[in-house]
Amino acid sequence: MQTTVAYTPKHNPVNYFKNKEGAAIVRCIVRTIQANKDYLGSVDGEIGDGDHGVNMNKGFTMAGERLEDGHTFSEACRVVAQALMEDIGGSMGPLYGSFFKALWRHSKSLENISAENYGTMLQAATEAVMEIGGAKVGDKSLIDTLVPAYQAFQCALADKADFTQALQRSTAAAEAGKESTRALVAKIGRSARLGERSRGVLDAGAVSSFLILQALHGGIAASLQD
Amino acid sequence: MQTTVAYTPKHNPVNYFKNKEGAAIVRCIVRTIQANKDYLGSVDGEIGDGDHGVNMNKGFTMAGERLEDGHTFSEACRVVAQALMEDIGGSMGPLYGSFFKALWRHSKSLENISAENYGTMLQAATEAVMEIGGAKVGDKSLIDTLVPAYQAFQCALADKADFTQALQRSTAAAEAGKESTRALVAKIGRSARLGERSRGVLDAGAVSSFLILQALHGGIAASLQD
Amino acid sequence: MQRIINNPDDVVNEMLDGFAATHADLVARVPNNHRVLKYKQSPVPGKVGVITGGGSGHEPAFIGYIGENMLDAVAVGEIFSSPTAKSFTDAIKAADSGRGVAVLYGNYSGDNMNVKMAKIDADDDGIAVKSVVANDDVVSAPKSEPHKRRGVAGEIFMWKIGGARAALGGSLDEVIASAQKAIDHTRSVGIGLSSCTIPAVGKPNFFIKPGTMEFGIGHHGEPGLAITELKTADEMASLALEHILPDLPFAPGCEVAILVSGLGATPVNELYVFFRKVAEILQSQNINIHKSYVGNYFSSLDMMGVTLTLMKLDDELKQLLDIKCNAVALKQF
Amino acid sequence: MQRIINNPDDVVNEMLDGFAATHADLVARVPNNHRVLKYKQSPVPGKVGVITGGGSGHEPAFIGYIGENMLDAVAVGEIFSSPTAKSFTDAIKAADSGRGVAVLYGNYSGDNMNVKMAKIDADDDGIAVKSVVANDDVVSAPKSEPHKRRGVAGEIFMWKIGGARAALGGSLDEVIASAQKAIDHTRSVGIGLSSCTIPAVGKPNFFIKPGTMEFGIGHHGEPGLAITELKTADEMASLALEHILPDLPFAPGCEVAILVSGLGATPVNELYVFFRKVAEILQSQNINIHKSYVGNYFSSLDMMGVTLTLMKLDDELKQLLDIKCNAVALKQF
Ligand SMILES: Nc1ncnc2c1ncn2[C@@H]1O[C@H](COP(=O)(O)OP(=O)(O)O)[C@@H](O)[C@H]1O
Ligand SMILES: Nc1ncnc2c1ncn2[C@@H]1O[C@H](COP(=O)(O)OP(=O)(O)O)[C@@H](O)[C@H]1O
Ligand SMILES: [Mg+2]
Ligand SMILES: [Mg+2]
Ligand SMILES: [Mg+2]
Ligand SMILES: [Mg+2]
Repeated sequence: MQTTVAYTPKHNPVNYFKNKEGAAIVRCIVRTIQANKDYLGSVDGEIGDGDHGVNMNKGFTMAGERLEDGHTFSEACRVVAQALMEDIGGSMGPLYGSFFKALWRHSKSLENISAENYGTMLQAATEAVMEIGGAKVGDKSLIDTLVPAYQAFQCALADKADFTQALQRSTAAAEAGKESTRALVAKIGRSARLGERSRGVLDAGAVSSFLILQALHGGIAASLQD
Repeated sequence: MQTTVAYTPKHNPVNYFKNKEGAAIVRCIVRTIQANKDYLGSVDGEIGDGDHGVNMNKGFTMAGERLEDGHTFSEACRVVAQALMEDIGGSMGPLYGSFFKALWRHSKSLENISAENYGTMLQAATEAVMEIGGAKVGDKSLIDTLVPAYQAFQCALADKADFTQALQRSTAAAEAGKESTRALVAKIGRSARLGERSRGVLDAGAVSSFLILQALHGGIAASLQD
Repeated sequence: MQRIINNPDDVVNEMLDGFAATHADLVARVPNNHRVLKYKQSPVPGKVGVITGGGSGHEPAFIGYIGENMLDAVAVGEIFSSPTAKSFTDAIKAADSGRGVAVLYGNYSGDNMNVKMAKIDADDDGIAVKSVVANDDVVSAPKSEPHKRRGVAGEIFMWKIGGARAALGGSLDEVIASAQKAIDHTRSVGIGLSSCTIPAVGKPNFFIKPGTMEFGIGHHGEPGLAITELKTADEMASLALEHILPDLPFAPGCEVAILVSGLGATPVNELYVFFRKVAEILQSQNINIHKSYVGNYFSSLDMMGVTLTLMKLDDELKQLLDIKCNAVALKQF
Repeated sequence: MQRIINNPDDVVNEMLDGFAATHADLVARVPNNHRVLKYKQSPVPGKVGVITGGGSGHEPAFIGYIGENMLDAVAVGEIFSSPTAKSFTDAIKAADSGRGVAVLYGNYSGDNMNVKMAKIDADDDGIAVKSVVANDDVVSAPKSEPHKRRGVAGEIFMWKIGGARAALGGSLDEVIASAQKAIDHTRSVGIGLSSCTIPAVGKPNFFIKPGTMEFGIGHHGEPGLAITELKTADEMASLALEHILPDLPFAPGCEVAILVSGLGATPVNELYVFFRKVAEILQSQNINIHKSYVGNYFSSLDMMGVTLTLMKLDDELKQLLDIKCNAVALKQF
C-alpha cells in the first residue's frame, strides 16, 4: 500500500520559498521513499524485477544520512544527486541523479525560489531525465509522471494561479500521469520486452516519481513565505 | 503399502522341487519387487536416502528381462546375481548379488532340490551376505531378516517338519526378524550415523529381504512335487 | 527464504570480500572504490584494457571473468542493479595502460546510462573509451529491433574474444571490432523453471507454477515469450534451438561454440543431459561443434533453469576463442 | 519436480553422453562399459593409476576430476548409488600402466563392497591395487570411530594429492601414503537448507522446514547432527569451524587449504559470503590460509546448502596441492 508521509501545510498564498531553509523539504522526500519501500518493490515486482523499493530506499536513506540542517534546498538536492549517482547506480542513479542535479544546478544561485524559478527547475529536471534515459511520454516510465507535472505547473502560472495552487495542480497532473501508465504498454526499461503483458499495472518509476513530487510539492507549499 | 503378489499354492506335502522348473519361482520374486517399488522407497526415505525401491526395481526388472522360460531355478538365480552385481551396483548389487550367487552355486548341480538342500542353500546365501557386508544380527539390516529365516527353516527340519511347513516357519521368522528392526538402532549402512534417530522405523533392506523370502518360499511351496 | 547470507544489504560487499580473498592470486581491489575489482596485473603495459560491469547476482559473472587474457576490471552493482557511473569510470581507469579501454557490457537501461556517463568522465580524463553492447537474447525482442534485445550469457563469448584480441596486441578499434563481431555472431535463449529471490526483497517477485516453465525468461526473471507445461530436457533443447538457429541464421555446414549455463539452482548433471540433445540436433543438421562449455557460467541468484548460447565461428573467432586464458571461472590451457 | 531431464532412469547415461561430448579433449570412454570414463591419455605410461568411483548426483564430482595429474578413471553409479564392482574393475584396468592402481574413494557401504569385489577381480588379472577410504565428515561419527565417518568433499583434496604424487612418479605405496595423509589431514562438515530429490523417486525423502537448517547433513541428505533455526552465514561459518577445528585439531600457527562447496542449488555469491567469515575466523585464530577453493565442487543434486572442508598442510601436501592440474572441474596453471 502507498503511504503518504504527513507534512504541515501552511496556508500562505505567497510566491517563493527560502533556498536556505529548504533542506527539510528534501528530508520529507527521503521519508516518503522510506515509507514506500515495500510498496514500490511490489509494484516493480509485477512487470520488473522487484527491486525498485530496495534501490530507492537505499539511495534516499544514504542521502538522508548525509543531509545537514544547514544545507540549502539546492545543496540538499545535490546531496541526493551525488548519493544516487555515485553510490547507488542502477537505473535510478542516473535518472533521479540527473533530476536532482538539475534541480540543484538551476537553483544554486538563488536566494529565494519563486514559482517561476520552480517551473523552470522542474522542466529542466524532467528534460535531464529524458536526455539521459531517452524515454518519451507514453513509454510507461517516470516520464509519464514528470512531463504532465511540469506542464501543469507552467499552465497554472500562465493562468495566474499562485505558487500553492500551481503546486496542487502539478501534483494532481503527476498523479493522473502516474495512473495513465496502467493502460500503457512498456516501451523502455526492463519491462519493455513484455509487450502486451506489461499492460494493466502501474509503472514503478511513475509511482516513485509521483511520490517524490507529492512530497516535494507538499514540502514547498508548507515553506512558502510572504 | 506393502503389496503381496499372488501365487497359487498346491497342497503337496512333498520334499523337493525340480530345478529345471524353477524359473517361475524367480519370476515371482521379480514381480514382488516391482509391485513394492514405492513402498520400499518410502521405507528407505525414513532414515536412508529413499532410493531402495528404485534400485531394487531396476535390478530385478533387468533380471526379469533376461530370464528365459528354459532356465533352471539355479540359472535364474545366477541371472539375478549377474544383473545385480554387473549392472546395478549400489549396496544391493553386492549384497543380493552374493545372496543369489550362493543360491546358484549350491544348487547348480542338483536335479531336484530337497528341503535339506534348500536349508543349506539359504544358510550359504545368508552367510555370503554377511561375508561381503559385514553386518551381524541386530545391526538393523537385511541380516535381521535372513538369519532367523534360515535358522527357523533348519530347526523346522530338525523337528521333522516337511518342506512346506519349514518354508512357512521360515517365512514367519523372516517377518518377525523384519519387524524386529523397528526397535533397533542402525549399526551399518547409510543410517548407521543416525544413532537414536534411526530407532522406530523399519529397515528398508530387512523389508525387501522379507518380501524376497516370502515370494521365494511361496513359489517353492507351489512347485513342490511328490 | 533459505539463504546463506547475513544482512541482505551486505551481500554484495561481503561476497566481494570473500571473492577477493579467495582469488588473491588473480584479482585485486582498486583504491577508493570497493565496487571495482581488477586483474592483479592490470593495467597490462601496452595492452588495450577490457572491462565490463553489471548488477550482482549473476556469479561467477561478471567478476569471475577477470584474469589473464580476459577482463582487466569489472564494475560491480547491487544485486540485479547497474553499477554506478563512478564505478564504471574507476574500472576504466584501472584497466587503462594508455592504449584505451573497451567497455563490453549488456543491454540494460541502467548500464547504458551509467556507461554513457562514465564515458564522458573518462573522456575528461583523456582516456579513449569505446563500447560494445551485448544483445544476444533472441526472444527479448524481434530480430528487427536488435537494439532492444537483452545481453545474457553470450557476453562471456564477447569478453573472451575481446580479451583475446587485446592480448594479441590489438588496437582499441580492433578489440571493439572483434568483440562486436563476437556478439553479432552470438544468440542465446533462457528457460526458467523457478523464480529467484533478491535477498533484500525477501520474496520472489514472480512465480513459476510447478509443472510449467517460462520459455525465454530473462536473467533477472524478466518474463519470457511464453509459459508452457514443463517439457523434457530434449524438448527444451529443441525448442531453444528452434528460436536460436533461424535467427542468425546458423546454417548447415557452419561451425559453432556452445555455452550451456545453469541459472544458479540447476544441478550440473541436468545441464549435461540438456547439452546432449543440443549436440545431437546440431549434428543432425550438420552444424559442427568446435568447443562447448557446460556449467554454472552466468547465473540468476537461486533460479532453476538453463540458458543456451551459440556463437557462429569464423577463422578469427575460432582462433581468439582458443587462446589460453586464466580467469577465475574460465581457464583454458 | 521442476527438473531438466527426460526419463528419470536415463539421467546418468544421458549425463555421461553429454559430459563425454563436451569434454572430448580431456575425457574418453572405455570399451564395453558406458559407466566408466577415463582421462584421454590414460593409462599414462610409467605412472601409477589413480581412480575413484561413486554414485551420481554429485557433479562435477566425480567425473569432473578426471584429467591431467588428477584422476585417470572414474566408475560411475546410478544417482546416489555405488557403481558396480565391474565398473570399478574396468576403471582400474583403464588406469593401469603396469605400475598398479590406487582406488581413492569414499566410505559408503556400497562402495566398500564393490571396491572389495573389484580388488579381487583386478588381483586375478595381476593388477596391483590398493585403496584409501575417505572419511572426512566430522559429524558423521565420533572421533573415536573414524571408520564410520562418511567421505565428502574432502575427497577432492585426496584426489588432488594422490594424483600429484602419481604425476611426480610416485610408486603405488607412495601414492597411497600421500592420499592417506591428505584425507587424514582433512575435515569437512555440511549444512543443508533444503532437501534434494532423486529424479527416479520424484519427491524429496526428507524435508527441511523453511526457517530451519540441518547441521551436519550428509551428501545424500543423510540426517545431520541437529536441526536448528536458520542461522546467518557468519553463524554457519562459526558453527562449522567449531566442529572442524578441534577435531584434527587445527592449531594456531598451522597452515590450511580450504574448500567451500555449494550443494547444487546454492547461489555462488553466498558461498563467498560464507567463505569471508571462515577466513576471518581463521585469521583471528592465527591459522594461515594457503589456498582456497570456492564454488560448486561437490554437489548433492538440487540441495541448497554448503560444505566446508579444511586440509592441514605440511610441506609435502603443500607442494602436491600446488602442482599444476587440468581436470574438467579443477584447473591449476
Ligand atoms: N530509460 C529510462 N527512462 C526513464 N525511466 C526509466 C528508464 N529505464 C527505466 N526507467 C524506469 O525505471 C523503473 C525501474 O526502476 P528500478 O526497478 O529501480 O530499476 P531496474 O529496472 O534496473 O531494476 C521503471 O519502472 C521505469 O519507470
Ligand atoms: N553392509 C551391509 N550389510 C547388510 N545390509 C546392508 C549393508 N549396508 C546396507 N545394507 C542394507 O541396505 C539397505 C539400503 O539399501 P539401498 O537403499 O538400496 O542402498 P543405499 O543405502 O546405498 O542407498 C539398508 O536398509 C540395509 O538393510
Ligand atoms: Mg527493478
Ligand atoms: Mg538407499
Ligand atoms: Mg533491478
Ligand atoms: Mg542410495
